Amino acid sequence: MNILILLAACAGLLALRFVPKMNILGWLVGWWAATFVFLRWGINPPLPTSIQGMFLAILTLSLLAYISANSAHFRFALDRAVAFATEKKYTVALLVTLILLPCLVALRVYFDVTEGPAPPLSSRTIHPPPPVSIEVAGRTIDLVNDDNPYRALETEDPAAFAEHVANGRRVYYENCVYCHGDDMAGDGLFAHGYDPIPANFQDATTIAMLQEGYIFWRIAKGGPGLPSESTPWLSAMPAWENFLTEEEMWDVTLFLYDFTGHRPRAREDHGGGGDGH
Amino acid sequence: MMNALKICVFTVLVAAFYSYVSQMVPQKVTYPPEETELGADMTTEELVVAGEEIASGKGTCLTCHTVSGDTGGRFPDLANIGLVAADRKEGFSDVEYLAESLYDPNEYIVEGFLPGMTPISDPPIDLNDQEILAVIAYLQSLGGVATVTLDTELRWQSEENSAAAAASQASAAAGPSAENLSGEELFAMYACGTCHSVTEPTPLLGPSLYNAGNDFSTAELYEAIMDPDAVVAEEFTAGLMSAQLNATGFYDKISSGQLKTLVDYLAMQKGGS
Amino acid sequence: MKWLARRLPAGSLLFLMLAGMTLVAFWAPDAWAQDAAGPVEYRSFPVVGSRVVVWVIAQLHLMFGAFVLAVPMFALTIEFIGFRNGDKRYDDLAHEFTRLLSVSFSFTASLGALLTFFLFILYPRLMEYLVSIFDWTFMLYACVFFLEAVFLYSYYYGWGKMPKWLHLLLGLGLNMVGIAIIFIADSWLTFMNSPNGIDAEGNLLSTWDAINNFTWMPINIHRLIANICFGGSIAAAYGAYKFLGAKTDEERAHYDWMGYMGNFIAIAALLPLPFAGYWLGREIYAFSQSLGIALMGGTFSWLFIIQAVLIGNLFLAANYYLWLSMERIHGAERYRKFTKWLLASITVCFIVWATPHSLVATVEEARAMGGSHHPILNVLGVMSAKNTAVNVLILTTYLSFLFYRRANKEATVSWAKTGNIVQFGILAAVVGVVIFLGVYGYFVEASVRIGLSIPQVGLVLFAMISITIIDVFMFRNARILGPIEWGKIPNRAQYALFFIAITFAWTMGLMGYVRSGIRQHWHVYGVMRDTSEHAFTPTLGYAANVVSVTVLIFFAFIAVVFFLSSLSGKKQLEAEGGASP
Amino acid sequence: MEGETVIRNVTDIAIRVAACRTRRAVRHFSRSGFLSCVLAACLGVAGLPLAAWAQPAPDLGSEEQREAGRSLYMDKCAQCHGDAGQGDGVAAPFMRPMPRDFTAGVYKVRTTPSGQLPTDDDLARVIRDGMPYTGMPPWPQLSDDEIRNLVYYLKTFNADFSGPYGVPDLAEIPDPPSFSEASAERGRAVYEENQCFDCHGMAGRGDGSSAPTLQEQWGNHIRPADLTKRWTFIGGATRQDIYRTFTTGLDGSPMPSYSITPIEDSWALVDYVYSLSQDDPDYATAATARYAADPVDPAQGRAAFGEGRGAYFPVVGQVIESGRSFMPGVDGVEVKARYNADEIAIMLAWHDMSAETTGENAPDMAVPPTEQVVRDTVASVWSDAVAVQFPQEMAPEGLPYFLFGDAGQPVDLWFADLASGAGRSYVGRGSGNLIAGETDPSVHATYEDGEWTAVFAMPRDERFAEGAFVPIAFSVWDGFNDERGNRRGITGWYYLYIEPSERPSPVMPMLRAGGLTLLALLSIVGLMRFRRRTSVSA
Repeated sequence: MNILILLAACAGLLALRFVPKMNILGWLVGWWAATFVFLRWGINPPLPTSIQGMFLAILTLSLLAYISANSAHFRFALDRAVAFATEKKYTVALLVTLILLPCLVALRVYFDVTEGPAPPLSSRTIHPPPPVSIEVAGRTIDLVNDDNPYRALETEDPAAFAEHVANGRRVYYENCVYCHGDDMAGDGLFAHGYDPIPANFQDATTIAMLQEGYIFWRIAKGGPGLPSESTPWLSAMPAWENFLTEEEMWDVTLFLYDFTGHRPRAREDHGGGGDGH
Repeated sequence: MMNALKICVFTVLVAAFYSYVSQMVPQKVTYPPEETELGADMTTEELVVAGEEIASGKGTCLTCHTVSGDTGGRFPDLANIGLVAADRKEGFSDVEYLAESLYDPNEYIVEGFLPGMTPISDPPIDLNDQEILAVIAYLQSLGGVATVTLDTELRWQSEENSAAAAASQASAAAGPSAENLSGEELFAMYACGTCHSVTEPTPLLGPSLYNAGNDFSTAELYEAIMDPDAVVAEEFTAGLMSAQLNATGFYDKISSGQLKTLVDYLAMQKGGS
Repeated sequence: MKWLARRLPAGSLLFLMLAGMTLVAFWAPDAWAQDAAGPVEYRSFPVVGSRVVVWVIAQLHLMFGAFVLAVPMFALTIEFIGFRNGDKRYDDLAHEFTRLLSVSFSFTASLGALLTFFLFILYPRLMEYLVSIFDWTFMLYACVFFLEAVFLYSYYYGWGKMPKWLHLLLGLGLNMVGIAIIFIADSWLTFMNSPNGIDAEGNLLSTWDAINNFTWMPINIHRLIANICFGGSIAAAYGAYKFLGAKTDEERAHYDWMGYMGNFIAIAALLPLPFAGYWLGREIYAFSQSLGIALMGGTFSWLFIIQAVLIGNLFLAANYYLWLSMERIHGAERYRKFTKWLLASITVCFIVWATPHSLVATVEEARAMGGSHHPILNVLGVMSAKNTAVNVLILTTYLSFLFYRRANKEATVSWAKTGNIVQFGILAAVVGVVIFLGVYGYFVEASVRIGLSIPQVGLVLFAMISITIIDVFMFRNARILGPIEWGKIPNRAQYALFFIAITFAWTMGLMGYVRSGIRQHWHVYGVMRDTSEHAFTPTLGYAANVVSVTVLIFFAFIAVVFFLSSLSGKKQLEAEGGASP
Repeated sequence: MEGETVIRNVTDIAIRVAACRTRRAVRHFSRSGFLSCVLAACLGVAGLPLAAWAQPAPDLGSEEQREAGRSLYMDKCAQCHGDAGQGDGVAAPFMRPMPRDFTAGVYKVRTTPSGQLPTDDDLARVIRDGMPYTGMPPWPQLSDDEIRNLVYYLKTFNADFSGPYGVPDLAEIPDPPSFSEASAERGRAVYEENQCFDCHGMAGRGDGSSAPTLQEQWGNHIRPADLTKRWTFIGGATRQDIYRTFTTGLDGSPMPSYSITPIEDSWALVDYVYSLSQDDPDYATAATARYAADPVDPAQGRAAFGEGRGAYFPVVGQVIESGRSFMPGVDGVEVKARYNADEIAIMLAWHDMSAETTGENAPDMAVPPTEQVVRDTVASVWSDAVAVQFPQEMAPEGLPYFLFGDAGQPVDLWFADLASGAGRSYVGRGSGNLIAGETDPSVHATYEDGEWTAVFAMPRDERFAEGAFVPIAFSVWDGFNDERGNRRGITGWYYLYIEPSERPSPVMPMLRAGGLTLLALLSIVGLMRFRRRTSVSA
């Protein structure tokens, strides 16, 4: 967030208050412009243009609603527009607008054409739904119902659990650290070379939102095991089933949660309905 | 009328607006995950992929073999099998060697390993010739270059086994008659001997059943077959047998009559006394 | 008997015919199964394909069904209000609402029959399986449906021709039967999403467990509320349509009022709808993480951005209508100055709700953001922020209502000032706590976060109820500043009503798609795979186009319904000697 | 220019390397000798005991602070630096340079004279800012208190911190004068005079003649800094940082401390190093292939591709499939391209410490999984090599897997073994499945001043249509690092933009857009005027 820009936008709006004979149209333009400036330059790192566009569209809708939700405002705006288009004293201004607007549009087109096209955008689904079950080393793991087999040790046998976590720590720092980073913030040594960049486990919206089965699936099957909705498969996540044993993969899952202090999403008990499933 | 027209236009515009908004979000088609199906016109590359899937799934190869490059496993590691297959056995090309070790695995045993693999063309794994070709293609690709296609002919291939459909019909037809098999035949058919020996007291992958009749009650034998993980003898891996039996479809195939015959057969094994 | 004979062809005959078709369709698969060499899994439909046909027809059936089930609910309520306070206006309004019913009911039945027909023809294997699970409920459904027809027609045609208490009782029966219908039908489709009561191979263990599956009740409740919303908005659209075509001031006044009532019902029902939606989402997550992620995190996460745009528009339009409505009330000028703050709140909430979690960004933008997530948007993109936004949105809309309610009133009670302060205090405190919980939710683990939505909802409900109670007492014997001049409202407001109706219909279409779409390549999730050529999940743009077409077809049909109703209305007016509404 | 040069504690790099082995002796020698000199000068009184007495006591923190530091250390640091601080954590074998052995008390980045211990602030700074392009990440998420506790704990590993040397002297690091081109120019002479090129190379690319033989004091090979990549400087990238680095040296590594007088010459050297480099890698997402009518002559090398820096892409280790490479020898590749009607040529340039032109290399060579993760050999059996890959077909459903494709979507691989200089082509369907392609690319590669430049030329097929964005990815093998097969440096997919030979004129689209806007405006105004007139007349 760039405080200076925010302050400048606010100051601009405040200044409008002191403009004599300020009318509703002026206010709307002022608000729109201030928001535009803030969204465009006031946020650091900058918002993607797609999001800027969406926010401005919502704002435009709101401002239109505002002006037409009051008949006096609406009539005023309409009158002004009609007056601008028809009355003699605005003829020069009207002509200037009629010339200037198409020129601006043409200029925009000029920039679009000369800037050259941008590389194709690839959008991919960040959290694709996991399959119902996966096969690891000939064993079927039911991702719907199976839990981390060692999670229960946390309460039953803390010493054994600590051993599993320690093993997970070893696995992590031997295998995962180059991409996911020493502090699991997704900023390892090689993170800058991959797109998408490695997941940030410290972020409350990654592993904290997911059950351990999901994490296990991502570890075991890696980028090549993503479903078709997550194409293109640029993910550099290896299919760890080729390197690690099942136990090691569960252990490293335990360690991820242990290190970041997150808790895996719990399997919820179902309130209504039968329990036959 | 004018009103009705205006409303019409308005409705269309609003619907179009929402359609437009929906075109603005990422457009992605999600296809169902692909099933391994062996089409008649599969290329060698597709065979490699299919074979990999069979090897880790239905074929249960990875229960015993590893593909990590580490030596010292139960069965030979397959990481470079495509490379070494060509000159492993004199007079055999790599395809021939691989085929032999799949159809007739105990014909050649890699030094340092015990015989124990079951022919994968037979029940319970029961791969048909096409699937075996896919597995060969996959094995060749490990360290080498896959060359086989579905048209590759091997001398191990059986006449009646050549078509997948025929194979499935044959097994369906064979179903009822299997009721009359003896316990020994069942033991062989379900490849129990891969992991359990009935002739020697030495354990293979699973405990020896040399003295099963004395060691276990009939009830224990039933349990050991139907729920292998209930009691696992020390030094043996839990889950291995159930995974193997599940993967080969043992529980789907065996009938209660066969089960009884098999248990009775095992209960007769009293080699220790 | 004469009136029955005259009107039977309009609705009932059609219905009987289609009921017959349903039965035929019901028994047909056996016949087909026998003549074909093996069991047929799928048949194809020319041009658009079987999936789109079933999709569109099911959606149309659903929309008409929703309308037919919802209108009796509020018709009965309005009739009851009219009965209690003796205001003829309410009774007429209720009657006018039911007038839309009879034709719609025929449409619903035809579409339902068509749907069954196509399902059995095009998806025989699936239907065979569903029949094997739900055998007797299909029969029950047919019976209940027949009962519905009996109740509906006697309720409508018996208007004013029987004692009022009996008529009200009939209306109650109609609603009961209607709810039974939707519950039975819901059990089938929720079973496909969250199968229950079966073993691993899909064999039936218990039909009751299959009915009472994870998502059955949430869907039931969600649909009931949504139906009222939808019915109200369509009724409001009817009022708007009549208003625009009205010739006299009296007509205008009447239809302005009707539009207002319809919209009031729709918005009042809209307020609890998000809560029901979250309950449903939670149950889906509880049933299976995969389904939950498909719903919220996968491709469909973008669908919920579209939904946010729809709902945001709905709230905006509803508030807009209220603000415009206040122009017909003397004394409302006093509240005009709050409009901009309400609007600001709505805009901010709208923006928060529509912020996607995974962004579309160029590689440069992604690099600048340091990943696929923006540090600021990331905070807005997750559930706790959106929950908060929805709650604040609901409170804002409630505030608009409150202003509308007291627009021409001035409290005369001695404690008016204190009352105002208390009301404001409650509101401010609740908003504050809701936002605090939203922010706090970001820092706690998922299970706690999900739990936080309950106090949020509770607080919002508490605020709305307590403020309303204070308001009612405060404005007892209030000084009236001026009359409400019904009919004095700009046409823009009527278009806002259309906008709300279309948006509702579109939202229903979209939600129908996502409910069935999250199963992806499964007919019955995890049990029966969809092996047809339509097993893939289409793009959202494609789905949106199908929804748009469905909505347009629906409104074309609705136009026919309006037209036919106005014909019969004319006749009735003539028959009753041209009584003014 | 006639600046007097003294390499203070060691005069010869070779001696320095040898001295490092017997580090304690060197350190104590240098410390006692140097310290006493300074102190004697300062106090005017000789006598070491007095000096030690006169020194303020080292700040070792409280018991709680060290304990807090210890738990933080065990949580965040022990995996690399080891539970006992000996630099032998589980991740240590995968790192070059190796994680610091805290028990040795030898630190690279210091504001204290060579051979002395670092100050607390030095330690804190490295923890907070990390060392770029080594295994040491920055830890901005730790609070100042946490970092201070860590520092207190680190100091417990070596007894010297609590002894008489625990309070080191501060090296004088003056404020830098402003940068000037002239000074940078003079710095070049200073650079040569001090034989910096011996390690860092004539062009500063870290390719000096002794570079392959350098060892840090633990005996592992260590690469000299590539002075053209300022963002990789482990001690920081400001001019003050550069000054500090060469005046205090990097203890434990072959980088000695220099004392260059007059001080203007020191700053001249700083300015020269500064002028060699850019501070931001400025990674690109697409390279542009420009049209040039004349035939491509690969032998021209870089000159054939016009002026200016090409698109620069980050290269990282292949850690995804077996044969993982944890410390690739190359960290970035520059790409330029051009095409004409029949041919397309792509130039790749990257910095390499030494050219390995003996032995052989191929993308499908097997790497034993048990091979040591980082090997330090001077005589390599593997040559340097490079490869470019493109999807074989542009499929709408997306890109092939970026590690040599997948079974569904194969890639075309253009490979150059720089020992033979011959180009080969492969069709890749996954890194385990490469078969030889039909047409081999013609390749021309040169190595000069630490930079490889390889030009690939191939017939231009329909993939490279004008205006197309062709997905492109690169692999680089550094033979010195024993890289071959899957052990290599890789990039993800980027794009090669085939810039159309004729730029489309923007005039028509501009006219169209402008005209349409004008039309819309006019019709609105016209409608308003029309209605106004009718309403007035009515």
